[in-house]
Amino acid sequence: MKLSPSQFWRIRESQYRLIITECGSCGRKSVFKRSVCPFCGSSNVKHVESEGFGKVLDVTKVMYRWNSSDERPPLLVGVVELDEGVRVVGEIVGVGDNEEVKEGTRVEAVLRRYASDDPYGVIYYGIKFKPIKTA
Amino acid sequence: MKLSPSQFWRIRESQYRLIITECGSCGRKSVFKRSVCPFCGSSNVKHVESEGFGKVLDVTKVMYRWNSSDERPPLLVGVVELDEGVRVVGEIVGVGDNEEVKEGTRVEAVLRRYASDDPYGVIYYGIKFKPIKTA
Amino acid sequence: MGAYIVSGAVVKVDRHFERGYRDLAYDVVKECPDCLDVDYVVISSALPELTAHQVDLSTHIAQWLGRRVPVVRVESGETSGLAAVDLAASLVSSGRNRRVLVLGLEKVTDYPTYVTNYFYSLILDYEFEVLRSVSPPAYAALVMKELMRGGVKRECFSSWAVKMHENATSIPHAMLRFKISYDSFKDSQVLAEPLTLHDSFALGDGAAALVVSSSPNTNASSVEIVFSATEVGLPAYLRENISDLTASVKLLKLSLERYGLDLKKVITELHDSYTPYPIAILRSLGYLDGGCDLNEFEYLNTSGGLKARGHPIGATGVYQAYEVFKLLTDRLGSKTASTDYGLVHSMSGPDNVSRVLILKR
Amino acid sequence: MGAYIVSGAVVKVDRHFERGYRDLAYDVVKECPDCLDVDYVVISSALPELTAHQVDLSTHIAQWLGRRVPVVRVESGETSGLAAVDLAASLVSSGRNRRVLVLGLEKVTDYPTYVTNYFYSLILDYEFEVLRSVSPPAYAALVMKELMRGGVKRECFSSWAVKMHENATSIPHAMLRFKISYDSFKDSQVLAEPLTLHDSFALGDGAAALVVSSSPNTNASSVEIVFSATEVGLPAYLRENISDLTASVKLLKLSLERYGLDLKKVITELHDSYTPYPIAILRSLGYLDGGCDLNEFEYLNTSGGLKARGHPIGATGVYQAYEVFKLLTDRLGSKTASTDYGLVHSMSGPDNVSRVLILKR
Ligand SMILES: [Zn+2]
Ligand SMILES: [Zn+2]
Repeated sequence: MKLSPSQFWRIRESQYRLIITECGSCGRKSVFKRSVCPFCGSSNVKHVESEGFGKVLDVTKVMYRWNSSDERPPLLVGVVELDEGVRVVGEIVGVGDNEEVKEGTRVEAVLRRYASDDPYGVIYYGIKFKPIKTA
Repeated sequence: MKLSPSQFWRIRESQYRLIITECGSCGRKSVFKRSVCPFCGSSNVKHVESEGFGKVLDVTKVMYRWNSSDERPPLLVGVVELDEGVRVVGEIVGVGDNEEVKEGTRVEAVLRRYASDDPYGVIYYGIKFKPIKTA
Repeated sequence: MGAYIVSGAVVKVDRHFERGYRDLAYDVVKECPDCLDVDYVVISSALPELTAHQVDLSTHIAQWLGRRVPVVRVESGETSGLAAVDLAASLVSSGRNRRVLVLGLEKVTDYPTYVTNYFYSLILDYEFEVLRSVSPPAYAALVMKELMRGGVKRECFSSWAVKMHENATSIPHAMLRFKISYDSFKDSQVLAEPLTLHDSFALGDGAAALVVSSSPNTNASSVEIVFSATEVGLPAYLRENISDLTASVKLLKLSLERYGLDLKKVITELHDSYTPYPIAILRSLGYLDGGCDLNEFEYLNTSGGLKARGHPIGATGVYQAYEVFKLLTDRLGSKTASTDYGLVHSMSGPDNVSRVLILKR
Repeated sequence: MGAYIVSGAVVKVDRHFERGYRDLAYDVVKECPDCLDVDYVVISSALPELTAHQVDLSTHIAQWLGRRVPVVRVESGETSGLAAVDLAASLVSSGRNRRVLVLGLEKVTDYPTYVTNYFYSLILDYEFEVLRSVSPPAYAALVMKELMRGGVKRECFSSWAVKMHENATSIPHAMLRFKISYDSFKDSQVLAEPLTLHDSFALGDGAAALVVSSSPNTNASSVEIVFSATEVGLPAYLRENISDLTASVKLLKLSLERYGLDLKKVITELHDSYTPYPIAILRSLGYLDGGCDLNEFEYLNTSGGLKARGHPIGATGVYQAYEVFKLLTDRLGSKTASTDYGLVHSMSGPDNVSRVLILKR
């Protein structure tokens, strides 16, 4: 499957930054830049940017190959709760051999490679999460 | 889009040879190896092979690029009526610079390249039609 | 129980670079507040897997719009839109649903033209047509040639294109709102001889919404779906004459006869992906045999058709139904009509499948 | 007017290397002569554009079968099959159609596993989940971990897998007709820790046919569709608890309450793409809180479920409905049942959308 630069470009703000949609109707917050609140369907929303810090709610190590990208297993995928109280799903990277990522691990948002078509193709970047060293 | 060798393999008989489906119910014939008569829906069919000769019913020169194959325009696409009285659609190749293909031109079936994924990919072959030189 | 179109909206057919499937869905329902007061949503879309890598588009659209209402996606190539309207009519007629939103969505301008052309060509039979280098314009060209052998002049096809562009000038949501000249085909890119770009539909992104209800509006602003039918045609290469679009002709003939309608008087939207198709259909129905005077038809493709309003593949049928609905109940752009019936015709490829809808005010 | 399932057939879920979409369609209707005595065909299929390069599959299938009858394709990811049954029920209830064929078709074994895995992953949100490396097993693993934190033992998920394989041994059309041991997960390939292949559905090609009619058969061999409902869930990452499959649970709860049914007694086919999902659902419904004794349930996934009968994505819902129909009216393989109601549950991804059907004999 070929990627589409224009498709990625349209969602660039939600991929390059951690945008939070705040609902003026139900008061709930959701990740990504949305026109409508996913909880209540209201269009009365505004957008703010997350500071980019949070903690891992849960994580799994994906061990099988499920696409043709150069990124091969294993990779860590988890749900992160941002300090703003919003949840987001994504990859967790930069974990050393002797480190463990688990429930509660503090993480920060970093920009990393998502995908590319081929050696000469466009490379897509977006948000992933990296454990914050506490040493 | 990647081609699927197994998909092509399943229809190999209809691509490598000109199979005709004859209906025992309505008596009509149709091109390709079919389980069901496309005219009347009967499964009472048998398959024979065409001798591979026929005449062009009509032809058009396709001048625009509509896929990513290495085959670029122009190419000739037409409906051929086989001598067995069956019609089939396909590409007409092997036409010299000073030759003209038109309604009534006699053609014969030849095996030519259909498509390939990439320089190292599988190449698919199938039936195309070539004018019969009458000189 | 009956089925009525009671509300609707469309976005301009265009190259909406900044809008994807979900944005287009948002844009169109924003224009139609009561489009979200429904108990079922049928999304028609032909290409989201190919152009946007998305399976189960309908669920993701519902989630994006923050709706929990039952939703499904319907696809049947270029006829996806009318197929969705047909199902919506049954959904409300069954008594199981009160109001159904039909949402036609298509995003087709994200790739170079030859890639989109390839996706579009997959409406044909991949194994027996596409692999053999047969594409939709090739069939349209063969139909055109057969018609020309039968006496139709080149100018007849051009007059269709000219008329469509002219019609589109008064339609705000049309993609190509400018006039073209009768001989513009001479300088137009040849797709497949003798068919040129001048004879081809305009490909654009689109979103169209219609509410189908089990009861009419209390004011006059609704139309009844009195007839909806589908017919599958023979593969084009198996036909006696490739220009016999028998499925379309059969359905249209039946429609006109059953309701005593005259195509010259009734609001009609014909599927004109390529100019030879409406010309072939009109001739088979007994029109245009003395020439090619399209002005005989009072309300034929008022929208500008696929040619000029544009053709957002899986959404087009919903646009057509919306346009007829608007003409019957109010106005379409600056156009009005004084007739009680409207006819919508859709087909995929060279009449592989055809669908017809009759609306009555 | 009512809606009744009056006839049906399935082919074995398997790697049918020699059969494509049209061959599978032919195979299944051949087993069901009155499946072609219909006035409408609804084809459910989730992946034909991706696995077979085919748009407008339904028209090409109708042409291949030599039928001119109205036809359309319905898609909603893994729930496509039940979505098609739901629409068929409305098509006949509306009085517009007498008999509707629902034809579930999927061809998924033409590519290396990682390619098919990728196509399948597109049931998730491509832009916000797939591009972020989130795949269906990752969500299933996160659900499993949350359940384990809540006290569910690893063996509970295994017992589901064991039970499904055991059930499938008596089902001729099941893909995996062999027993597995409780601790087979220990040697099973890890998909996403702690989820293993042992916890995952079997992916196979499939074709299933059902005739939905506006009137029952005169003999006892038909069932009534008494309830059919759909609910869209929140994206998984937005949920308070990822193991709360609220759309599924809501629909199942409503079904059980409205018809006074007990899941321990009623014929039920639950969507068990991954073992954590049925376990999560059963627990939310108030079952299994004292442990994990699946033998409490008399007719739970008699077919072997997606786990062992197999999961031909867009066809699966039609298989499930067929199986419940057979159990209610006759027998399924060597299994019989003595109860009047049957329940079918389908969902796509981690409860992105859920559908439930209740059949009554
Ligand atoms: Zn809200
Ligand atoms: Zn026959």
